Amino acid sequence: MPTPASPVTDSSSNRADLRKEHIKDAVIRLAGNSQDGIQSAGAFLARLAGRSAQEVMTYMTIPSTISGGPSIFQVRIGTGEVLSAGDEADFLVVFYQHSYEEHIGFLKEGGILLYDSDHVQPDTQDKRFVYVGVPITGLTVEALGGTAKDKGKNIFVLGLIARVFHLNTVKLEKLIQEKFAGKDESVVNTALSAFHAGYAYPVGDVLAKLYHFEPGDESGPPQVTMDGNQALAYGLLAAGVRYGSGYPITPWSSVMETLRTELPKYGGLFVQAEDELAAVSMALGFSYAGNLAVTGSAGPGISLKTEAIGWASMAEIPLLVINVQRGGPSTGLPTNVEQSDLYQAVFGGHGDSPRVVLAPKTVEDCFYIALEAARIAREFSTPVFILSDASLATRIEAFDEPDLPTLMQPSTLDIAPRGPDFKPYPLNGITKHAPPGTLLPEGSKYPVVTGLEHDEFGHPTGSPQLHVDMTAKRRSKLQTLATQIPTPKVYGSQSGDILLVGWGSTYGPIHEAVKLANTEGFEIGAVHIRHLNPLPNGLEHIFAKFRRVVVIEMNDGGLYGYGQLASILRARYCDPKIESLTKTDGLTYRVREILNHVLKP
Amino acid sequence: MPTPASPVTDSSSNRADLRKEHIKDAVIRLAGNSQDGIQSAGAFLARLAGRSAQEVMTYMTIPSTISGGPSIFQVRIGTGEVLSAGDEADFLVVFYQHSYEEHIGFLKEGGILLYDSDHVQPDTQDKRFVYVGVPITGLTVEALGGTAKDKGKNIFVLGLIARVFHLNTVKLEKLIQEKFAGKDESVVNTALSAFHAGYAYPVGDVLAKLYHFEPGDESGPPQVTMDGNQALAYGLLAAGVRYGSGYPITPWSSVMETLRTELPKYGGLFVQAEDELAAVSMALGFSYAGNLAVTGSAGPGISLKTEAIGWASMAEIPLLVINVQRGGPSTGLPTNVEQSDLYQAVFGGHGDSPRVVLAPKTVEDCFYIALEAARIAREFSTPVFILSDASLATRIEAFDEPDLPTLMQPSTLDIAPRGPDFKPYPLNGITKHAPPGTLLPEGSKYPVVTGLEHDEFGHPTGSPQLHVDMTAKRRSKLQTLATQIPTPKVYGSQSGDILLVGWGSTYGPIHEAVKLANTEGFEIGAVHIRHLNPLPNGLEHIFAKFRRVVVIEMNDGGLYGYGQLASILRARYCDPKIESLTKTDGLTYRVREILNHVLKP
Amino acid sequence: MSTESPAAPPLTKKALTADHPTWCPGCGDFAVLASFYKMLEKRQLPHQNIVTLAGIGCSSRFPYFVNSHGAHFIHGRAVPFASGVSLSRPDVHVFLFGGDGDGFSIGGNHLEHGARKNIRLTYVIMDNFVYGLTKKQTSPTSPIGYRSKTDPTGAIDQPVNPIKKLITAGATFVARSHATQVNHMIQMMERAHDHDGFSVVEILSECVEFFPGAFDAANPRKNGQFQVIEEKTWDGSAEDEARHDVTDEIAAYKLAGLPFPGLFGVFYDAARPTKNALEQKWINSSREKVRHASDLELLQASFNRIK
Amino acid sequence: MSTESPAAPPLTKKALTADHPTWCPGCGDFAVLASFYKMLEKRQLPHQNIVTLAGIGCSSRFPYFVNSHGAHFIHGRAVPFASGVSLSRPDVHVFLFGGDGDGFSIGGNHLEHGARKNIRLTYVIMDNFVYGLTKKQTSPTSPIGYRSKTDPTGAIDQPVNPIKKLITAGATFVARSHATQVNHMIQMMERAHDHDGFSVVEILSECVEFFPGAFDAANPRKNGQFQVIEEKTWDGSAEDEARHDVTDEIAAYKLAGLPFPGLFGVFYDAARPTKNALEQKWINSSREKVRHASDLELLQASFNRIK
Ligand SMILES: Cc1ncc(C[n+]2csc(CCOP(=O)(O)OP(=O)(O)O)c2C)c(N)n1
Ligand SMILES: Cc1ncc(C[n+]2csc(CCOP(=O)(O)OP(=O)(O)O)c2C)c(N)n1
Ligand code: SF4
Ligand code: SF4
Ligand SMILES: [Mg+2]
Ligand SMILES: [Mg+2]
Repeated sequence: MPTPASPVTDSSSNRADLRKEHIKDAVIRLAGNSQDGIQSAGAFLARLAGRSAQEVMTYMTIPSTISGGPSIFQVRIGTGEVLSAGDEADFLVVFYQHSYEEHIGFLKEGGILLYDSDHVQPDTQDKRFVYVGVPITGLTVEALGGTAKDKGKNIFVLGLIARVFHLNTVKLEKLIQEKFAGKDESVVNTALSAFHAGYAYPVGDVLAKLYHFEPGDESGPPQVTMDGNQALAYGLLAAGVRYGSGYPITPWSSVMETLRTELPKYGGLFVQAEDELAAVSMALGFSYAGNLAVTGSAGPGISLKTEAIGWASMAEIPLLVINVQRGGPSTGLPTNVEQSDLYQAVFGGHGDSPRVVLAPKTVEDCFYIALEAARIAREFSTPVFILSDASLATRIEAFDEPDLPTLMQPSTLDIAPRGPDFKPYPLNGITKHAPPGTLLPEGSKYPVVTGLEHDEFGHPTGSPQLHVDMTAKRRSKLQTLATQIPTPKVYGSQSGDILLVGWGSTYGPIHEAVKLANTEGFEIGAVHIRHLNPLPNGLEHIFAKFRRVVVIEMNDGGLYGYGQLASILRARYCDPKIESLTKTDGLTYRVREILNHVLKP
Repeated sequence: MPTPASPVTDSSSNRADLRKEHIKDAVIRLAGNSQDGIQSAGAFLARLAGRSAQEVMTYMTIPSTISGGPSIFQVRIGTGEVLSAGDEADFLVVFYQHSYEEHIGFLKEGGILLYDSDHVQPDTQDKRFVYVGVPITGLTVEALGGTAKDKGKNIFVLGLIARVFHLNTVKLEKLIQEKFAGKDESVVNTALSAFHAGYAYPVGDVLAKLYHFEPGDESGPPQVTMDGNQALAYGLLAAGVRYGSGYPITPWSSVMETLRTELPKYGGLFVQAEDELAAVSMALGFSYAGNLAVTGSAGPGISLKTEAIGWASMAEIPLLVINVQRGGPSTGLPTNVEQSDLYQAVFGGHGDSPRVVLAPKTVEDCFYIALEAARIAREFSTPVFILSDASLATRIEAFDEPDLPTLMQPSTLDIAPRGPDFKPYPLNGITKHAPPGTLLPEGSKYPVVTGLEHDEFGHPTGSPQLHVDMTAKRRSKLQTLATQIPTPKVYGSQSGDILLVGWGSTYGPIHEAVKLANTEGFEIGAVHIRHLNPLPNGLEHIFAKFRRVVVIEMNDGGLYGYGQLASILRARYCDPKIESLTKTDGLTYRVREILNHVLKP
Repeated sequence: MSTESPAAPPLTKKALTADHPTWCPGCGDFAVLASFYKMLEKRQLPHQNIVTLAGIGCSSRFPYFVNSHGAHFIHGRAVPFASGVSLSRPDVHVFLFGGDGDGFSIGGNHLEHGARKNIRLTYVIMDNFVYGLTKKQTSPTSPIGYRSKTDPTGAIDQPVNPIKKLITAGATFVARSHATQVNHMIQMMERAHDHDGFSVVEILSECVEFFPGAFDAANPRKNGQFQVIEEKTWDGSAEDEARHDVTDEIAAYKLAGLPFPGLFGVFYDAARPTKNALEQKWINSSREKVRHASDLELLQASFNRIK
Repeated sequence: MSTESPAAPPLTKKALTADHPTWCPGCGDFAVLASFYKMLEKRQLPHQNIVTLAGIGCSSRFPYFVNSHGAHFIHGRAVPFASGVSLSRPDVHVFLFGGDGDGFSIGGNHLEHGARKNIRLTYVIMDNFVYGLTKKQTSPTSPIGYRSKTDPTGAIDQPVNPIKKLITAGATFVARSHATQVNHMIQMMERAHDHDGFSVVEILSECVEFFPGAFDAANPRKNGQFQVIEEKTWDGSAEDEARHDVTDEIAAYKLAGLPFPGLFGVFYDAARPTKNALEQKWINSSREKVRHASDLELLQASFNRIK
């Protein structure tokens, strides 16, 4: 068995001038302070890639101070598949000395350091890198006139980068114009002059070689570029979800802000409630009224919604619950990523209250999983969790524009009269809620939905047999759902040494790791689980094909050494070969981290 | 392998007159309406047994209507071990026709039916039983004079029973006097006349034979008689817990009512808060202030406490959380028993928030587990759950009086000054909270405890390494605790065919089942798990000794066919022989149910 | 959007009656239920568009006893639940029922924000000054000195003044009645239902089991006094001067401060745009801005902006 | 029970200063912090007996910036947490800090019940009319028309009136100040701390990031008017007639109704037994009833009753 590839491309012989001019893939990191607008500069690059049939993935950090403070924005652009934001940078732009010191270690050997020579003095003795100093601050002020101060640095740097990578300036200028459309004329012009100043800078004099991206295949469908929270919101709109209620919390807020702003255009409504208890209750009021509704939050708020979600399970009222996970427990690490809310989503309710739990694997999947979640909630009249996370919420990806005409779901309210045999809680079938306004035949009993145990008509009961039957009714509909979930496909080796099992946003690094390891001859495959409760059937057959099964997740190994999904799989399959790779540093997995662990002899 | 004993003692030859006069054990069920005071009549029998060095266990049902409605009180008295309230009654008292019809099926063949001939007409053609009709209502009214109406029937029946079983009337009269002490003189007299009237009734004329209990061994320590909620409250008092806050909910309320009433005598305080969120927050305020506090509820309220309990894990502030479990989910079955909140107790928090979870096995154990929970909370500065349930809460047992002088814990507030090296969150040790009032050396930083991730001094941090280390710190203290928990002893066969694993109130029926099966030659043993998180170490060695491991619990088998503890054990040990026996009928296990399942060929 | 069918049969007490109440014999809530039936009979609303909602408590079991669409929600959260129904279904009539614990203790904040936002619904609070369903604990309206299982020597906390709380919170219709005064209850419920906004009727409803006689002071049959607020008729007469102006917040607040048993009737009744209307206004203007585009067109346009 | 050591060094600003605030430059909360330091310096409380508590929000980060015992609790639940500290520790001085969202939105019910029970503590609410930490959503005090991320076309819900809410709830000391008026803030905090009961100071504190200029109308330096309430001096003088009687609930309620920016100073200041005192009274009488028996004797006696 070959030894693992050292992810660090070795040898000091490797120098920028040896790099080939035509590249398929580049990782660019901008490091400065959050005021510097590096996010928007990075966003332009991402949007450009989206418009150029290239794949793109971004990564950013938010300072823990309330405003200002160091922050980075990283963008990886690839002609061909981009699965992660990259383990190391090909091109690092630093605005300040602290940015340089903090991030130089992330620059790949032979990588290019572009620094603001007005603020930064790099250690040019370190021969591993190529140094390009540009008086960014000064030149920007010059270009824009003193008034603008050094605002516009970000766009100036965008110009520089456009030059270095021969980016499509026409498309970029268009993006800049669109971005500031509606704003004062002068704003657009200032931005454009900053961009041109950067682009005009003779960087060629200091950089031996400039780069070309191999062109993407523009024949395919157009791409849309957005972050995971936008994708969730748009997915809900496509799913015909027209009502919701929530309360602000990082990193969930932007989902509710988008819905609050967009829904009125669709004749719908999203309400900011006084707290999460009110939010989930109001959402249930919407759903009870016949309008499938969404609520969401991050860990602290989801904890507060626990009781009401239990009511939804018991009363069998559909509901969508979005948890954009962050570091926990308690207030925890509000701006870091973690996958430590899986247990709560699956087991958090008191009593036997089974819940459907789904997790999107990419920004694109955020859109599609919202559609699926709504379908399941409607069909099975039950609460459905979507477990996203801080990394998906804040990162930008470009993906093929969804085919809306075929995907859009209606939002119609069904209050068609019910027949004389209507029962709110039939034991021989799945509950189909009859909202207020539904006419029943004269003399029949209108339904009262309830959180008390009940008979088929919703009357409270203490009958032992009915509690047995109703508990089974609420559980077995999830078992029925399980039979409809396709067994996930295996990526990479279909059998052999190691199977990597992932869920949620670890999809990218895991699959890139498999890809890399396969090229090096390792027999590694991966399955990604989007349906966490109920689990898809048939996983045991996949596990059987591999010698080791390693479940990879961003949470703690817990008391007995197994992560949250790993434990759930072990409980179901009792297969001792199920191992666990976990971490709790609040950062996304690097490809290297995964390979180093699973391939270590 | 012998076939299971049919629990129903067969043959119609078995008749009351064949019964022996001297009995070790009797199950007496009183069936009427909740207004009839059968609970207090039953309670007198329980107290008497307690004072007679006998074991006793009661069982009662509460009607789901708000007041009134059918209800029963069952008392099992034994000279020697009493593990459950009994699968069938030796002696059934029915006040109304509906009581007769509802409960005759519970009477053992050859059992005695005592009925109020003023209200009940039994089918005396059914020769399986012995019929004793007494005009209870009429005679009571006679005895007490019209005014008292039929109030006092319960005490009249108590007299009858005293006669039938040759109970100690002196002790009973004393109990009656104590019960009504402080009340108006006439109340005591009325009660006593009702008792004497019942005792004087010539029941010997209609009953071939009267019974004697074999005397209990009075040489032992005196017994105390109480229900599980009292035992919890007294345990907390013994543990030096002097503060708490809660909100009413069935079946938790009586714990808080007892503490609210008792604590002021101890100089402490229990506050009824406006809701469960306030209750847990106030309890944490007490604990933060240096006074270990208790809060509690049933499922719905515990769900509401989830977020704040997560803060306790993160801020490392000790807290006692009592969950008196009832049928779920949601409002569920407020007056029925279930063990379906284990998942929530262990996994309910968002983020990686490990919690200690204990469950008492008997009423007596409610007292001792409260002591242990407080010790753990103090030593490990972390939230500790006690999972009791509705059956323990409402049933009465007599047990050896605890040796208070050796058990009582101090409630002293520790605000002794701390040294210059004080850290609220040391990485190399367990957090020892310094409450307000604690003096620190001049110039040192006073601690701010927090729900944000933090460094050793409590400063908020986004440092990846610190989150890794602090997550491990919060988890590893539970792993340390695990090493202190003794591996539970095996009851019955030490190895062989079947190991029954139980937790909480199923202790009695499981152990009685093992006892019975062992006498019939089956190789069955049982372990009972009081520490559910962390689990005791060493269980794997016990499991290894048996062919089958059957985990018995009162909750649903869930999506994959395994109960909540069963799943936790399977996840940890990945031992496929761990099976699950569950039920969700809201009733306690009968010995027969267990044996029928585990012994079925 | 109303689904009222022309051929609908008349709404009778019989048609409205459902399960027999599980309340204790003599509980004040029976009369509240009877008054609600009567009010519906008078109003003849489309049967299928009546919805009765509640939290948890004895009083909150109300929906089971009315044959209409209904929901028995969780403790203290019925106001936001009802708000969801009201805001998304202008065609249904939302009636909410609950107790003092459900409404003023655990549910106090939701009550307040619902009132502030003036969400259109009618909320009947059966105030018995005690927690009934959980068998006699102190409630936020229990008077000082009341002996309960959680205040064995008598309650010590100053109780909530429900009417003051409601007025301050922003409820636009605030009335008070007594479960022994059926006609008065019917009147109050009618006016509450007719009011376009967050309308609340607090009804003193005796818990015969745990707080018997609590409201005798206002019960003529127990030789108490049932004193009704005299409302201004604006007839310019001299005596009208002395009468209460239900649109005067300060005056209403003052009246609410009178010692127990206080006054009954309408304390406050003012017009203020409902959240229902304000959100609808925004929805309408948004729909116009997008020229009533179809859902597909709208989402497509959003995508086009991020291509 | 006070652990004040005689040799305690004087309490200086330096001794009270902890981490450098993470607030945005120019945030109004800096001045509130400075005023709090000053107030403590004037009061010279035993350092180890000062406790600063908070929920979640920009303003709620306060405890990190004060070198004293402190706790950063969860969002909206700081009042009951602080109540636990206050009720069990008569020797410590409980100072609570938070924002408008923390206090009036998610925490609104706890605020109210804490006030009703009159729990002894001092609560400073930094009201910036917005959710700061979560970056500009509408708060319960945001004025109608305010454009936030959750009200892109302007807020439509009627805001809470904090002073009215506090008075109605039963807070026994209610004052209002402005973050640009340091001396006034110090005064208000001193009087709040001296008050034996639930004392609240609402301070208009500008969020320069998300609601700049919100309070200029009351900022002389932005040619606004900082109008202070004139309190009765009871000197019997004619002009005193016109002054405000801080014990008059109705008058205070009226004053609170004045249009924005309204008045500043003490609206209400009344004496009512605290829950601390009432519970202590019960504890004392209970201790006497049991003749100050030891814990062991007490529990033993309970057991003897159930033998
Ligand atoms: C979250 C939660 N907490 C507590 C309870 C228990 N509980 C049920 S009703 C009730 C209060 C009842 O009082 P009130 O609202 O005044 O109604 P009443 O019974 O007096 O009519 C309580 C505390 C519950 N069901 N759910
Ligand atoms: C349970 C919960 N819900 C939501 C949040 C997110 N959150 C943090 S602070 C805050 C509101 C801040 O507003 P305010 O209280 O006015 O304080 P400010 O930042 O304006 O000073 C919110 C919604 C949280 N931390 N916890
Ligand atoms: S307990 Fe009181 S409130 Fe409840 S039903 Fe009985 S009388 Fe009515
Ligand atoms: S966001 Fe606003 S409130 Fe928060 S620190 Fe900045 S200026 Fe202050
Ligand atoms: Mg009540
Ligand atoms: Mg604010």
